[in-house]
Amino acid sequence: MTADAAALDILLAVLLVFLVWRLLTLSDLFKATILFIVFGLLLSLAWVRLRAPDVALAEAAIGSGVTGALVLDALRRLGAHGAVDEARPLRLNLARLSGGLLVACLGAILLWSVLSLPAGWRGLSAEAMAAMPHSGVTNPVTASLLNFRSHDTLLEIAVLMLAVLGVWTLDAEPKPSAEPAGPILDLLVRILLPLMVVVAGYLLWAGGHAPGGAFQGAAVLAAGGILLHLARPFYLGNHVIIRLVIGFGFAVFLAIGVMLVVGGGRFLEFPSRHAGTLILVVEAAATISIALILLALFVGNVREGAGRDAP
Amino acid sequence: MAVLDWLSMALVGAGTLFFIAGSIGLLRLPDVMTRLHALTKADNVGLGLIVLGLSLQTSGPMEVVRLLLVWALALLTSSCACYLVAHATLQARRETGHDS
Amino acid sequence: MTTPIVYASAGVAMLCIALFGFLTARHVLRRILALNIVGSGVFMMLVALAARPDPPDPIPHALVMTGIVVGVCVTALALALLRRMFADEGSARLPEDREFG
Amino acid sequence: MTTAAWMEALLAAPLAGAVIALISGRRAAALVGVVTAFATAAASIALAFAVSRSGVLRYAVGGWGRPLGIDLYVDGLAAVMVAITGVVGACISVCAAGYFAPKPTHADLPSDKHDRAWLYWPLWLMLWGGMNALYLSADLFNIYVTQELIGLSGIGLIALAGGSAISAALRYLLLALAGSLLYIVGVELLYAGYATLDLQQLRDRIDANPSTFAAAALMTAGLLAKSALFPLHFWLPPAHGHAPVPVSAALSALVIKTGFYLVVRLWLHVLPGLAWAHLATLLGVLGAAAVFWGGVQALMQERLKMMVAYSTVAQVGYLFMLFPVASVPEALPGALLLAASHAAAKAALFMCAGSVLAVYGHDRIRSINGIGTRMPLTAVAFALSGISLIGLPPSGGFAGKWLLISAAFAAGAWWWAAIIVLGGLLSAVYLLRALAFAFLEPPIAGFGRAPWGMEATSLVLAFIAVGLNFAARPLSELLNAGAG
Repeated sequence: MTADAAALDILLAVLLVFLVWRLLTLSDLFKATILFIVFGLLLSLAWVRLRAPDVALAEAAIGSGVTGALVLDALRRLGAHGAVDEARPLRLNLARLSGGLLVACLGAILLWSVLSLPAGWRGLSAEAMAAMPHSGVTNPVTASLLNFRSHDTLLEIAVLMLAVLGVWTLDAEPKPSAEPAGPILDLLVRILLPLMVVVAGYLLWAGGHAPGGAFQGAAVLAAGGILLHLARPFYLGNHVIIRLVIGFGFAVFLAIGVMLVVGGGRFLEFPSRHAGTLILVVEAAATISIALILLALFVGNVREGAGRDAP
Repeated sequence: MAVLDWLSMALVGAGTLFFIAGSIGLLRLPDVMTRLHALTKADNVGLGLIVLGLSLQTSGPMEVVRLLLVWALALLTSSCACYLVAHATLQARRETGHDS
Repeated sequence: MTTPIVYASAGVAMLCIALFGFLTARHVLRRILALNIVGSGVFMMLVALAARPDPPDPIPHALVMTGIVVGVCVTALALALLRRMFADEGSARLPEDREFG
Repeated sequence: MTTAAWMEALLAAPLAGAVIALISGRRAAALVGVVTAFATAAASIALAFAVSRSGVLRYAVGGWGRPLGIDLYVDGLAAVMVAITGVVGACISVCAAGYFAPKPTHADLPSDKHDRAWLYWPLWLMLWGGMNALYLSADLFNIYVTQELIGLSGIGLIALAGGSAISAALRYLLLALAGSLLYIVGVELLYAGYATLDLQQLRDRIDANPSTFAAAALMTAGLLAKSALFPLHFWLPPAHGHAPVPVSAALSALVIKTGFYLVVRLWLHVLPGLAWAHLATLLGVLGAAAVFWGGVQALMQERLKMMVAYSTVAQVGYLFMLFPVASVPEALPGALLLAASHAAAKAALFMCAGSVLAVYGHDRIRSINGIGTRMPLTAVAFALSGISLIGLPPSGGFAGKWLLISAAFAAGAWWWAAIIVLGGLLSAVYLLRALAFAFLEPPIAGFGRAPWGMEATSLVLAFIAVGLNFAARPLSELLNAGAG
């Protein structure tokens, strides 16, 4: 590796750690949140440097993008009073010292384990590469997510559904007083939204052979929805159509898994010949569901006319 | 070829300067509206210069088209975001009577 | 070979600072941010691990992507609960953290 | 059907039920939920029989097999946990069908919540599916995902109660998330060390180095937080005390056991090669502290539901006293029997508290006069499950404690036995205190009608808790069928 690349790595690493320290010590939570979003974007740069472009896309779209939007929206709803944090975080006192020592010990052990790892560490890359021809796709990360470890991904989509169900169990929130934005934004949205749908479709399709996939595509789609929501606020509620779309991806995934059992195979055992098609079907269904789920998480449990005023 | 290299280096360098100016503006300017100026104007021009500089280094016209697409998309999204931020600020001003 | 070590060490540092931040912070929003960063630290260690062999080991990438998505879900639910608690009780801290500054 | 088929059913049925309940919405969710519950419970019992007949089974989901893919693995231990979940889960579902009915009948569930009450069913079935997936998983990271599934559905369920349950849910969420992250750090260290996530392969490859110790310690710490072992129990009483009754029952009876199960799995099956005697003693000491702290706190509670919740803190302590004596063969069946009878008895007690709430409109221990004559079924259920929790014969609690005590003597450590006996006395004091108000004081007039579904279910569960007295031998046989 060249020296300037090493310099870039070290600079990025130091910057990331510095951002973490700053955002945890700033007393203004709004600034801390902005730093958190910047942190997420720089993190995707780090993933690229670590040759993990799929993770970089997921981080930029979901980790920093959707999470950042969610945190900012929460801050807005808490209002100026709620965003004040008079505590002095990270300030050391006697009670915190023991926790600090414990964390320092943990850090030392983790650092030791990082440094003591043998140089020829291989992990499961050889096994994964050997299995790739039977996986139905050519992108190893997609193969891992939707074939080798499809059980994880099935449960992960269930976790996404659960988050929405959890939000629905809460009392409806007061309706934020957002007036629809003007004609310029409408025009921009009208251009951007179809583009975002195209990009989401491309990411979904590309996932089979290049960085991309259902989660990244869904995040872009959800971002389009959030944009629309910002331009013209709407409320989702939990009507049957919304519930159907939210459950659709999981239902398709689970049904395919069970169908394979009925057909004489094992649970989620995609036959080598049809694996590519099945993965694409699962991903397409999941993309639609995940996009609506992320949008529902952002919109929250606000119902027209049902909002209760905060005290 | 060397002239092209120098030219693209100069363009990318100029673009980077715009980014730096924009970032400084974001940090130093007093309120949301002026910061928006710094951010969107500088970033759009900066990105445009970088795209120009990079397109001198491409191997075919398709790559130039792609780079220009990136720039066009960034222009669209940043104007969209700028409009949203400005709108929210105006609304907050109307509600609370002062800039947040 | 140094790139993974640099980032893995940064991951450890991020994890430790954020874990300490989680233990000391009182505002629930900051605690949520801190836990998100702890997660990023762990994920960074995992992805740095995956970058050691060539081609990179895809399994940790898959784990991290699962972790990122699960993290968003938990964050979203936590924020919704926080907003509800703030609307009901007028404080963004857990009841036991409300007495002192 | 074969063991593999029952495993597939146990994974797919609750998850499918959950998504169908979600889509079908308010009208049919309860019906879907109860049908799924009985199907899943039947499959759980069938799995236990299948395992006792044909032994352990490893099942490669997706056909890839470890280390690349995810394996399921069922042995006696997993089958026992799934069976406990199945039986108690079915009873909780019956109770919930009445509790979350469209008509507002319960004081602790405000009437404006009733248009959302159906959300209980998808959440509860997901929780159940998550627990099954956790018990049957042989993959460290898959276990993390199942834990998140359990955690998120549990939080949604607690939040159904609204009000002060919201901050309890938030505290639980932050703690569960922190616990999960510690667990993931451990997983990362183990993957770095051994390039596998499979429990069996880890067991074969493990060697004692600092990084493995750190991984084990981190994972254990995360799991202890989730299983509410003293001093990490602080989140439990508010969360379990404020949740709706069927949710409290499910969380206290079943969800707490997932953390305990994983600690057992980790230390007894994956890492027996490590020298961990000191850690085992530490776990035992924390367990003993939990027994006393939980008992004293339960004694000081004013509300019945909070008392029952603090009793869970104490009962978790008994389970962890398994570890110092784990080398004795009776210890594990003893702890599992204790876990099973606690699951049944604790679910029954929460339902008793729920019945009292429904009839009296409150659950203040001092003012529940005359339950004995007003609600005889509930009073009997309360007394029977109390017998099991105290550990009086004949009951599952007695049989379990008996096995643990004899294991303690066999290990030459009589003091653990003494703590178990003293803890039983303590629980006798707080349970009898509540019963005294229920039986001795004259009945007062007025108030509502007893929900018969909840009363009947609590009685069934209490009889199960007592009947587990005779389960020691089949349990040991099932565990041995799994010892492959």
